[in-house]
Amino acid sequence: MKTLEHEGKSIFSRYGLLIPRGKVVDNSLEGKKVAEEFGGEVMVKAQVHTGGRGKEGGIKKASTPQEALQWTKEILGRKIRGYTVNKVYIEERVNIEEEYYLAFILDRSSGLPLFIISSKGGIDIEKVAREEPERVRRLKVNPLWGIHPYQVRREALEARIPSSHLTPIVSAAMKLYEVFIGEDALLAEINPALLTSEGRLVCGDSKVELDDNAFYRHQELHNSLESYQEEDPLERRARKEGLSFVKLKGNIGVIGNGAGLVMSTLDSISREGGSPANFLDIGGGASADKMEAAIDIVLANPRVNSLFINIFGGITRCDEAARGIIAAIKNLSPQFMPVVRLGGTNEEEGWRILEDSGVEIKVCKSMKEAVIKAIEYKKEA
Amino acid sequence: MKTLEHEGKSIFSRYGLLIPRGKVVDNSLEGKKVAEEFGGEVMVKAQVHTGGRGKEGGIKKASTPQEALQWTKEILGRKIRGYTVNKVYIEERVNIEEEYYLAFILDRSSGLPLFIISSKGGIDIEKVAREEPERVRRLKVNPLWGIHPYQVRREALEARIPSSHLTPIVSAAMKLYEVFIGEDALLAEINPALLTSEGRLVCGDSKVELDDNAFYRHQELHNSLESYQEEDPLERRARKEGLSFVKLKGNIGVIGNGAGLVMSTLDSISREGGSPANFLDIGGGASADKMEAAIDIVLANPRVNSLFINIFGGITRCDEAARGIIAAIKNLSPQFMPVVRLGGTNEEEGWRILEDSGVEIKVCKSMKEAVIKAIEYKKEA
Amino acid sequence: MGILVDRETKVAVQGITGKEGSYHTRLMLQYGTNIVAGCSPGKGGQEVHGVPVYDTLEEGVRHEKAEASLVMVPPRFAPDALYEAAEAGIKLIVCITEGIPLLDTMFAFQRIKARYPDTKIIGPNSPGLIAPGKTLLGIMPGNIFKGGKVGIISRSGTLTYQIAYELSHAGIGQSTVVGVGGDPLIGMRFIDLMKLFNQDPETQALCIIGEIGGRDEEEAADYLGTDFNKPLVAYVAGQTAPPGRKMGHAGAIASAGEGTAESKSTALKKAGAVAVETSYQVVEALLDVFK
Amino acid sequence: MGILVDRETKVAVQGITGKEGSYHTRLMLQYGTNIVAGCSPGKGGQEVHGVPVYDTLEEGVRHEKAEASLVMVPPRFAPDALYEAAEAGIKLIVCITEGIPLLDTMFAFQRIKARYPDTKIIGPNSPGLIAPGKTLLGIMPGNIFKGGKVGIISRSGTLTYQIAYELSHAGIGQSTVVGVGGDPLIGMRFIDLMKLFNQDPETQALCIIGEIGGRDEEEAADYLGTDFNKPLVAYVAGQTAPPGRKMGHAGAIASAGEGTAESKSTALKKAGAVAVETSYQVVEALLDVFK
Repeated sequence: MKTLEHEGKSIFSRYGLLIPRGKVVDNSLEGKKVAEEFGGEVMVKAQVHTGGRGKEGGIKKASTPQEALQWTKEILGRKIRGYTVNKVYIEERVNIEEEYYLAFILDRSSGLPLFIISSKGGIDIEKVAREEPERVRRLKVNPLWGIHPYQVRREALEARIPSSHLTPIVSAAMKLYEVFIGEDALLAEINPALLTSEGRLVCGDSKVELDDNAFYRHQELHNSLESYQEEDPLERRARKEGLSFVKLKGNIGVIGNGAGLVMSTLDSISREGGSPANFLDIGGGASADKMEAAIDIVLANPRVNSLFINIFGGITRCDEAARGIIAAIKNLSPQFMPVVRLGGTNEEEGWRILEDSGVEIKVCKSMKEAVIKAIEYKKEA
Repeated sequence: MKTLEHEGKSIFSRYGLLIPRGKVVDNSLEGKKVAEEFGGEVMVKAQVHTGGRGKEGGIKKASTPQEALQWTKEILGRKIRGYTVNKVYIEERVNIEEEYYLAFILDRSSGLPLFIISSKGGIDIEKVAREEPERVRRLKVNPLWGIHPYQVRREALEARIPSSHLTPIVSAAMKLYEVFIGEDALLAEINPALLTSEGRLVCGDSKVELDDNAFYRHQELHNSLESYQEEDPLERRARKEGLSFVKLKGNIGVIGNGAGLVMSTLDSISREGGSPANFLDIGGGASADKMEAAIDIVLANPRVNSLFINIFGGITRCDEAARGIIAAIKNLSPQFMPVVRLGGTNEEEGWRILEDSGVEIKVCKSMKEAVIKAIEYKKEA
Repeated sequence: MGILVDRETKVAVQGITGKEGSYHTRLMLQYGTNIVAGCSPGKGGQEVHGVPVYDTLEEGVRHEKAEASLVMVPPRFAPDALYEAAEAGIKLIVCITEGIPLLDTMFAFQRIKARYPDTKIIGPNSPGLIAPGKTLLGIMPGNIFKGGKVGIISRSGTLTYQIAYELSHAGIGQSTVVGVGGDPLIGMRFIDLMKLFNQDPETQALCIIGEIGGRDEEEAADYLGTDFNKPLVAYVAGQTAPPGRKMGHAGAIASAGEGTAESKSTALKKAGAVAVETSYQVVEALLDVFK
Repeated sequence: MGILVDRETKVAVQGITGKEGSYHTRLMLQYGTNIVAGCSPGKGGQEVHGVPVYDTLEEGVRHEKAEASLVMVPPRFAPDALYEAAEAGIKLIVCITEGIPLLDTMFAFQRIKARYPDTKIIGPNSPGLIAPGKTLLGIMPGNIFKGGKVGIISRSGTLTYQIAYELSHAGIGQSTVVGVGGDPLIGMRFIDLMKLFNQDPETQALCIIGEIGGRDEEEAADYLGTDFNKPLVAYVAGQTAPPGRKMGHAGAIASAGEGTAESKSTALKKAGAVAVETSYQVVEALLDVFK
């Protein structure tokens, strides 16, 4: 789960990292009021779950409260990379001397927290790494050893940060590691990390990704985050039903059991010339209830004009799966004929049950055949 | 620094350990009021920095608010092992099924946290270890591995705690380790750890010792603790002056530089038939200011009728030390002749300065001679 | 024997009295797995399908000589189960549990590696492993597998069953099938298992079922180009997955520009693997290998 | 050479630009210590009494080949200095700093032991060590020591100087004098150093200056009873210290019934040491040894 800028900053602040004063507003008058409170010179920043806000006009400097009002008005309601701006963060401006980069990320390959530091912040770190690799340093942290100031100093100096800036950089990096560990983060990034003319290190932006699996340890925080409210409504519903659902751009609705199986179904549809409308993994069991919720969610997408259910019967046998599918389809009576492919344990009984049910279903035995049928059987738009 | 029962319990509670409801009171009317609030049946417990309160009448059961009033009145003002009771803790009673013991202590020999668990709580753990060793288990915790539920379960079962009680015991032990690490404790003990008839584990008492060196990490907590107010006033003053001072029972005031040197001075005095009034280490430097504060504190003890200053000149030379001693003695003009022994770097110049000063001082060259003189030179009481 | 396990391997089930633990213990016993002990705190002295239950795993190891363990406890108890197994002397831990916080997994792996470097862990979020006809440690449907000469290493569950089923029907049996787990951090990885399959005389060809995300397939390709000397067929699922979206389980997520199905397939092809584009081409490719 | 160090030992000072660091660097240089580098973050490129200063110790080791280091930084920076020294490859770390939180020391010791098992640490809260006439690593007053054949291991500072001074005056020189540190948790302990003195041909007798608290003296007694083969004179300070009270520094505290001066003296006597009751008897006892 990714946080918004102001949410990440509020987490940072709890760990003693310095952040500029800031307030979230949802209307321009309030934007003006906050700007007045902060002395007029502020940043006006769209709060959306995507990067590249600056390029898309989502971050503006205001020199007066009136300007803050204008920018707030202009940014609110805007769409940035598909995300509607409902909230704007008004933040006091700081005197920037240098922009650095600090982050901890959980590195899959090594299985360790990776510390990244750069003497060039404010832009995409991958770009810096490509263009000026000598200004970026990466350190795999052995969590049993911990990270200590000497390591941060060494990496900072290697990344060409002047030694006079070490003290605030070290202090911020140590606190950022505490955020990373303490909040079960997968990513905790300060970019830019602003070194002010007063010699303090202030977080110019925040990027935090939290581990959903650790939700139970941070319930209060997770519940306070705005992010859940902003997902696609179908994805939100799917999450509530315990289904794993990702909307795609095509028209063939896909349901299957097992992430790999569903992904391979999408691959096959594409390869045979079709276009999947979604990824939906119902997980183990394939009960009638879950199947019904799944079909309902898939069909709620207006682009969907074909339905492909692909179930492999392992421990849950195909005959059980077949009964679940029939019950679900009877309840929902979709407007076009679903293509169902069953394979695995008790598949023949499964086929028989589907065929004898009286429900309109195209039953397929092989995956390839099923994929081709699902592409053919789409309802005429 | 050791905490009072209610202070330790409040720390425990912050980490999610269960404690009975309780309130500190300093008068009997309030004691009654709190007892009423808790439904009448309460414990009345003296809050003093010493163990063995129960045996000394410092812990009483009250069955009515009136009884709580009486006990509060009786306990307040009482002296328990030299400590005056200024505050009493009124605590609700719980339904006790079993009394266990849980503690983490920093073990000097191994340099590791030591987990101690016993199926017999409520009495001195050393006594249990002597009399029923099979009911006490000790586990050295490797802090890089951490302590995990399986270890607590294993030790609890080995200590003969029934497996039906494992869940609350494990949970409490894990939290107690968090207290130990999180608060820089040298000792965190729950004795008795009460298993209630509802199957919960509640802390019956608390014993916490915090590391003074880690003060800077826990300033808010340390400042809130009552303990500092209850030391001997001279010891309190010494601490403020940065002197290391321990009051003893004799009459010869002792000042020296270096803990080992002062301890050996006390040893020598005892061996030669005298009785030291205190331990006082002025540390390095031996400046006139520090020396003056030291002499002032030592002489403030009315039992003192002899003063022995024992300085070894190392990096701080004896001549410097001699000048400091003279300045201090001139300012304070003690009523009896101080015995000063100087040794080490520039000792001869030091002796000359002392002897030429015009101040009444008995200057000794060897430690043995000085000790004997200090015993002889005591003012007639 | 299969790699890692055989008919005689003595298995303990951690969390045996739970719903899942008890259910799959029954299925594994039916398959022939030599389950010698289970553990469940507070349940010591009971039996589950005839398997003795202990309060601690250590007792199970002491009394029943368990060598391998299956972790089937809820996510918040799973790290403890891993630590307990490692300290008890278990040499192969198969962690079925899904949903363990990643930092818990990270710390557990690092601590166990430092203190018990010989302990092997499969998973978390693994369906387990099977040596068909010999033993099953996990939640795989045993009946669809068939003994034979193809090794399978997979990041997926159902897709592996699907492919194994098709192979069995086509007459191609499996030596050992291992689900490495769908989490971003896992114990034994493709490359670790490839080394074992490389030395396994029963395995004559290897099938890798990959997914978007991570670098396991790329590592496998590197190893394939150097030391691995058996035919390898690979399928990487998720060619159509949008970057940055998690596909079903935590590990299946491709960051912009890296960890995509295409880059993985390309790396494997370059290293000499037959990389196919759909799951049903795996059978054809393996039939080709054995032609 | 002395134990652990000799005239050639290349020393780095961590915290060389601080008041204490700079002052004692001067004194050590005067004594003849081979100080090759100092470090102090943000001060790289400066010099202190002619010693080059680096931002990181690692540079000091790389450029100047420092083998031993002295930690002279404030308590809250000291753990970092220990970690840095260990990772930089320093083999002997002498920690002068007093007042380090004990859990910081505990974690630092455990981590360094796990990762750099050959790194030796003296202290914290140690006055350092001296091989008289050869080298001095610490804050001891060099002038009072004299080269010779008695090794000294002590938990005290000034008392050690006192005793060494008396020995020097009595014509008994010292081979190496080590202050193990006054904290409850210390790196090298009596027993570790006794092993080195046992093998040191220059050392013909050993003097142990103990204190109340802990079990170091008892351990020393155990070792003395088995493998140690040189005459040993011991004085344990604090016979009159009330139990439970801290005498001056953190380590000098006897719990009720254990760690008292009496029990320690008795243990040492039983194991064959000459245990004396006052510091001034140490000289007599050693004169006896060499009679």
